[in-house]
Amino acid sequence: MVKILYFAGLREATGQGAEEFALPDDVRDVAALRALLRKRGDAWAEALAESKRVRAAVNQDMAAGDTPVTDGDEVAFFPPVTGG
Amino acid sequence: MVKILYFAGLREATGQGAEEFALPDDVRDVAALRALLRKRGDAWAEALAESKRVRAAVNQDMAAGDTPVTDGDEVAFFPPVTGG
Amino acid sequence: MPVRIQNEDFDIGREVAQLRRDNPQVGAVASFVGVVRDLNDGKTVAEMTLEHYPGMTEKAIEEIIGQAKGRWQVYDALVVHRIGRLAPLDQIVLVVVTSAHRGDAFAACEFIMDYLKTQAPFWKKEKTPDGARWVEARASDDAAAERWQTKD
Amino acid sequence: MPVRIQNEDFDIGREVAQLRRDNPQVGAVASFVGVVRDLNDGKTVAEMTLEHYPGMTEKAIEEIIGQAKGRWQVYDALVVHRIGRLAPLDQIVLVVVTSAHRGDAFAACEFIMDYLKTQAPFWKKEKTPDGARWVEARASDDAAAERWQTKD
Repeated sequence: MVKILYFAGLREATGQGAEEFALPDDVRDVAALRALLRKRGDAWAEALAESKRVRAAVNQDMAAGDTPVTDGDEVAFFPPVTGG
Repeated sequence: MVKILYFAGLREATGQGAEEFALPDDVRDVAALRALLRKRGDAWAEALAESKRVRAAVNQDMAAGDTPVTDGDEVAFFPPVTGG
Repeated sequence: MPVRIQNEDFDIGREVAQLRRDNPQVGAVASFVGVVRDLNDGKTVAEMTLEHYPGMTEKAIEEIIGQAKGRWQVYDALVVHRIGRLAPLDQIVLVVVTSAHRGDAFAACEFIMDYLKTQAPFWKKEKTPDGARWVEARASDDAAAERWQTKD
Repeated sequence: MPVRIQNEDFDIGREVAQLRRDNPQVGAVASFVGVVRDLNDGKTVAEMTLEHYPGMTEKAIEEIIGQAKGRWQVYDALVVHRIGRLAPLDQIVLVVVTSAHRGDAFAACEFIMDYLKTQAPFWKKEKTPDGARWVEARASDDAAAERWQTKD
């Protein structure tokens, strides 16, 4: 299981803030997880589309598409940040 | 007449803070005035020596050696500034 | 704590005094306060809400402060960032850096702000006459953060 | 008044609030506070006295602020500089700049400090265990001011 968090516009678009997710064996990085989540339906496909600027973090560190994801990780998806 | 002011180390070295000074006809700029003041004695010669970093202002604007000085002006001599 | 995320407002005077307290080696204190403007991207802003990623936010900012301390001679640095609902004229963020000399204090303070803008997980939602909208990230903020990578 | 020369201490919180008051276009406030250190050029400093050139000081700083406003998008700028006797940990100088954006606020604030250091007629005399001495101007301060001339 991994914990997945969604923030800001992504949270609103997917209607989901946090979930526990059973990681399939063949999903080993952020890009693969994002691709899998897109298959959940139109809202997910659009919110996580490759053309969209989506940022990710693994265990609270900024992550890239090839950042590994393994059981027990905390993964987050969110738009580019706009604080300050 | 011009008004001459001295600040900080220059005030202490010359023992003078401010004076009214009759400007000779041939003294027309800051460098000439500084050279004339050096002739007042050893303390003046040393404090205003060419080798010393002395700054000047004419009418409260930073001045160079060739900045004109005329009757009625306020001229100031002082060391490089160290505020802030 | 060098990083605080809070709903409450902050007092720059108290924070500056606290950060440099009892350190007579501090000669320079650079500070930055970010404020809510009533106009953004051409639209009137009545109110905004700031969301963050608890845990990661603090960690990301602490890392940014650590980088600043590695690059410049800095005694202490503080970041206070507000979350929740804010109105125009409200303070959003405070960065304070203490140093022996002003060059280090200015550079580290600006560096922390530039990195915070692109690396710290905060998101702003604005209420405008046309409805609520999430603020878009700016290319100019990416550029501001990137310029520190070529310096030195 | 954008320039104040005074014996009394100042309160950065009050000055920042005052400068940005009622201007909801201000998004960024950059500030600098200079502080007396207990050590300078390797000597312990027990106390210092700040002398200035009344009239010219205000004029010089107003000109520096005017230059900053010509170079960057700045709403307001304030300089408060203390004179007279000061001890370690005492505040010496405050510069505050308000702007729509942080890049302008930081640049203008640092520019004002760098120019003040070389252009505003103040002189410091320090009391050390070896006696009193006038502080020497630093080449690094000239260099800091000069770098603004090649930029832009």
